Amino acid sequence: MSADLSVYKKDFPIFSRSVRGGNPLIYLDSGATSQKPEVVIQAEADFYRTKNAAVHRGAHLLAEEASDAYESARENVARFIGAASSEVIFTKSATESLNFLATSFGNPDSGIAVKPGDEIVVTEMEHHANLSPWQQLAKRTGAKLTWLSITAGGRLDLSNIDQVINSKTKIVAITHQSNVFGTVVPIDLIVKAARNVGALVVLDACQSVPHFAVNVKQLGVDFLAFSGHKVLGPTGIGVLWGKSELLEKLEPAIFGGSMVDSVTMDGATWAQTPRKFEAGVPNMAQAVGLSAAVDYLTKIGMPNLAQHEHKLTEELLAGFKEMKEVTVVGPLDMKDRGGVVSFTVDGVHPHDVGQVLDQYGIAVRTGHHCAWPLMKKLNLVGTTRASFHLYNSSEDVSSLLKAVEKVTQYFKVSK
Amino acid sequence: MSADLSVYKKDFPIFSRSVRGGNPLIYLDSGATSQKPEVVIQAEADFYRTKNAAVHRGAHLLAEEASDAYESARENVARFIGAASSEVIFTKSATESLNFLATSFGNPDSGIAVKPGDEIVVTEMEHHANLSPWQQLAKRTGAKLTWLSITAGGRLDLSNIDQVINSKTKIVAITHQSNVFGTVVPIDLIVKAARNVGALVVLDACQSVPHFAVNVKQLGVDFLAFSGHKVLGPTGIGVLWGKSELLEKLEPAIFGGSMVDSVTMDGATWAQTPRKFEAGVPNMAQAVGLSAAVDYLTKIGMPNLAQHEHKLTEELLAGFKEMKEVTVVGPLDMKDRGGVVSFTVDGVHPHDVGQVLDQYGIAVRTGHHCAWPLMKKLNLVGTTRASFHLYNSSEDVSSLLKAVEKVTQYFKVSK
Amino acid sequence: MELDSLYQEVILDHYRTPLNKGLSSEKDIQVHHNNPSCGDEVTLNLTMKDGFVKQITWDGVGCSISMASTSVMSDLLSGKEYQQAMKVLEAFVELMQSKGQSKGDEELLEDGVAFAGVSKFPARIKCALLGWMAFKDASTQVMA
Amino acid sequence: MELDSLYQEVILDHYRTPLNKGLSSEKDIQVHHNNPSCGDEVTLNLTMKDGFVKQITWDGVGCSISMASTSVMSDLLSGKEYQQAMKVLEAFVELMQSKGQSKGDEELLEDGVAFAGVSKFPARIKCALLGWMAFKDASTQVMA
Ligand SMILES: Cc1ncc(COP(=O)(O)O)c(C=O)c1O
Ligand SMILES: Cc1ncc(COP(=O)(O)O)c(C=O)c1O
Repeated sequence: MSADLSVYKKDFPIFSRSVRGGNPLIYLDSGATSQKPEVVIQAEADFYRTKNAAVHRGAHLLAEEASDAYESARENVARFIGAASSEVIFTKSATESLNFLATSFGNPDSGIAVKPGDEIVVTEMEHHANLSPWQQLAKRTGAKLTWLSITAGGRLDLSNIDQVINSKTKIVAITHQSNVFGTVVPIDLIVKAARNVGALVVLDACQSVPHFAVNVKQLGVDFLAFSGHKVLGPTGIGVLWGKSELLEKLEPAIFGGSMVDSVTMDGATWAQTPRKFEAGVPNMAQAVGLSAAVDYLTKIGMPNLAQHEHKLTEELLAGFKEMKEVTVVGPLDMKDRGGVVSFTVDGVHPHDVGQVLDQYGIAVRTGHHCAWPLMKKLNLVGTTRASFHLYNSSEDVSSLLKAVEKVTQYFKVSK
Repeated sequence: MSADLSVYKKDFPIFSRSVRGGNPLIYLDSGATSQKPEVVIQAEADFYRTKNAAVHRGAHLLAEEASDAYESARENVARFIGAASSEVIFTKSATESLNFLATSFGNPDSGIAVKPGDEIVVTEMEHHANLSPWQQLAKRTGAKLTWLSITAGGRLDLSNIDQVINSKTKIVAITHQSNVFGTVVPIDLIVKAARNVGALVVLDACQSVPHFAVNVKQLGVDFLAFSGHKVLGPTGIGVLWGKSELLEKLEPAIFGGSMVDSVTMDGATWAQTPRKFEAGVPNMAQAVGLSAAVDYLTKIGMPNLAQHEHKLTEELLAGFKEMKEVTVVGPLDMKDRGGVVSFTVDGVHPHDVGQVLDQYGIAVRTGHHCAWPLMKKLNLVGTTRASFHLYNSSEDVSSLLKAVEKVTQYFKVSK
Repeated sequence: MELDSLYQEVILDHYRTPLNKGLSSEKDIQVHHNNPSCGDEVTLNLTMKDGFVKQITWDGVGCSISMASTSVMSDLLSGKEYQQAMKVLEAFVELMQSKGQSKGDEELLEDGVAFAGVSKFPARIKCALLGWMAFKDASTQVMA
Repeated sequence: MELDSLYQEVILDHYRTPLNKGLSSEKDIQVHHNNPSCGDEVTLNLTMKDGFVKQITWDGVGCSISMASTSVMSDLLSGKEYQQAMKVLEAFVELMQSKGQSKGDEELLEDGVAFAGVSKFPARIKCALLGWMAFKDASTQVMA
């Protein structure tokens, strides 16, 4: 039996509004962004109301309190992913986290820099945020971008892993859970293959950290990125985690105040990690909001959340199995799979599917999900994607199944 | 007579708290970050409570409303600085805005790229955020960084402007108002010199946009950057404005979702400006908060605000003139000067000055103000800086003057 | 239901049985437009003659709105004088921007007025305009 | 006043009349430490002999807390056996982290206990530690 999490829905003020057609909101788009509990909204507001000041700079009490709030947020977020707080860098988003890495690896002054002839490995199911930065890095440095393929069942094809991850491989950048398929990638095998050849592993944890317990030490990866807004936290904040001995070797990606050790007109030296990666007055209120979000999730318990989403996913897959017009894109079983379900409806374009669902108050994502290469590989113009979080329930699943039935009726689909 | 703005102080919830020694808060550190009116805090919170969704992506009503809120914020902020909304890019901070430019100019694929032998001109009074990125760009590209000096009076030395801004000059990156001296720079002369040699002008407007009316068209500059958190807005948001024909020529600085036109495993093409510079799910709530901040300022009237700060600055300078232990660093008269006053107290280190002021509830900034090269030039270890905004009053000035008097007594300074 | 104002029967008909779909072998110009946020794509072949639109053929993948609208456009503008085609196009764009306040000029837009309901769904306006913008691009290039 | 707990008379005395200020010509090692957030700087010359701290001299610019603390440190650690000096250093660091809860071990820290009040002002702790960290760095290098 999974824990009953329905009591938590009331913590999210957005569910008190109604949407199209006067319907209550059924939010199945948490893969894009999650909703926020009131405690997170209040944490941000309280920062502004009671201790707003520029951190690390002022001699006054507010600046002290702001610095303390910001650094406590860092410690708290670090604890949430099993990291040391000096290894946690606050960025604006996972996109920025991944770009920071690609930029730093591209700087010849970095202690670990990508060189011509090096290989950077991604997969065919990466989000653009974990593909484009590496494409650009390869282009800038003369390195080669290669990738692991996917199987027809929406899993990673590991049959040629030892060819793809080879002695030329410098970096393996890979998603933890696919934002299209929901597939959870066997990171242990990836780490093993990378270690064998001395390559570094960068994990895009955007779709994992919000949904199940993630511990950087246990995973054994070298870097990890995720976004605050998908983990019940504010927009405008992301995390980049890296092993400190590696972060120390990287040049910063952006430059400005609060990240220097000394500056002259001719040059500068950098402060220590994590400070050297946080140029400028940081996103303080958002860090404090993110900290409140991970507190909230910790209270609920990540294993409970994972179980809850597992159950809903199972129900949805079972329901879709009964509908001959619906094809699920991605794993059909529950092994190594999270609460993201992509599907197509015969003869109806995803955009039209989404529109009909919207009419019933159901919010889903439609399109290529920022994974165009994957869509092309699958020969699809896009999919409709339902994704879960804590505030969803079995009723949401039934409502979705019923509404998809209406879609097929509305567009007079018959198979 | 300047308008009485004291009625607005109650809009800022932070002033209902007390600080060290049970004193009311006298906040004179707006140069570092400004306080936030409740309308701004509520705008961010309301976004989360009523329309939070990933912009530009979903087919559902929430996504529509979120996109509308985000794009309306862009239009509103554009209007505030006299720009077209397609020319306004939301970043995380002014620091990021300036780094974006330096990165894009450093990309050889950009239509306007910096090349070996080109010169980049800054000034001796830049904030690190408008110095380090250009130092790095020069280093990466083989360009040369040169600079305009400052005079003993804390003004820009324009005597050799035609030598410094010469036919090799590609970019002139300059502050609009010094965050140390309060000096307002004669941008018209800079623009003229740059135009004569075909150079581009990048304006660091961090200390101007929050304090007086700034119109990009009237200034005639090519790019402009400022931070949300200094303009009564949220943390975690900044603005980069650029002329659209120039922005179109620049390669983006970071890569990911929502900024592409198409993507394959081998490469990608970009969406149009401003989208191509906004990779990832953006800082939506912060954009909405910033929009509320500029609405609030517009209601008050930027000329009223400027006049108000002018009066307070005048009072403070007059008060300091009477104190023989105090030396004002920067212009002593009110010509082309804003509400930032740096000063030193004979025999007392700025950090100690700040500590005593803090005891009286007065928050100031002490140290090098992220302008180390300037401090070295001035042979100072740092200064104490008082800076004003809307919520300050003549009483705050008197309190400061009285407390500085106490400083000299406490440390038994005599001249 | 509100949905019916979006998916008029005319639209669904054009979607199921599109006109002028399939690219002609001859053409003055070919353009390719897409909508990066949803992935809809249209390739359009245009032939102009003596200032008249002689032939529009197209191919594409996309939602019902984008495909039906391209079908309607190709039918409506074929045979029209360039200036007149532009006038129709402007009327269609205006209709799309009307936020549900306009019914559209049936004389000018014919089947195009079926898209009036789209203007109430901001996310779909770009779908409805995809083929029209491709035509605008192509014809402007030919006439330049 | 709360301020007096920070600026003890002992501290102001050391600030006005610092001990061992002025760099010696002879040294085993010289280190330079700074505090980027406030700009305080210390250069420290260290001579060790037979496992004892023979001489500490220094120069620097900074606030009263950082200068006085460096003065106290240089006086206190000179002549001490390395392990004993480290013990004193640890006791001082502990005092700084005590958030106003400790008065410090006067036998070990002597004038150093005057800095107990600093521990209530988080922004100043780094100032008080600047010289001590410079010594730690220098002595660790010499003993390595
Ligand atoms: C003149 C000037 N430029 C740039 C900045 C950097 O702004 P931010 O730290 O918000 O990115 C500041 C403020 O710290 C500033 O005062
Ligand atoms: C797998 C994955 N990676 C990266 C991202 C990028 O995250 P953000 O847009 O918050 O930077 C997302 C979400 O959009 C994602 O799902």
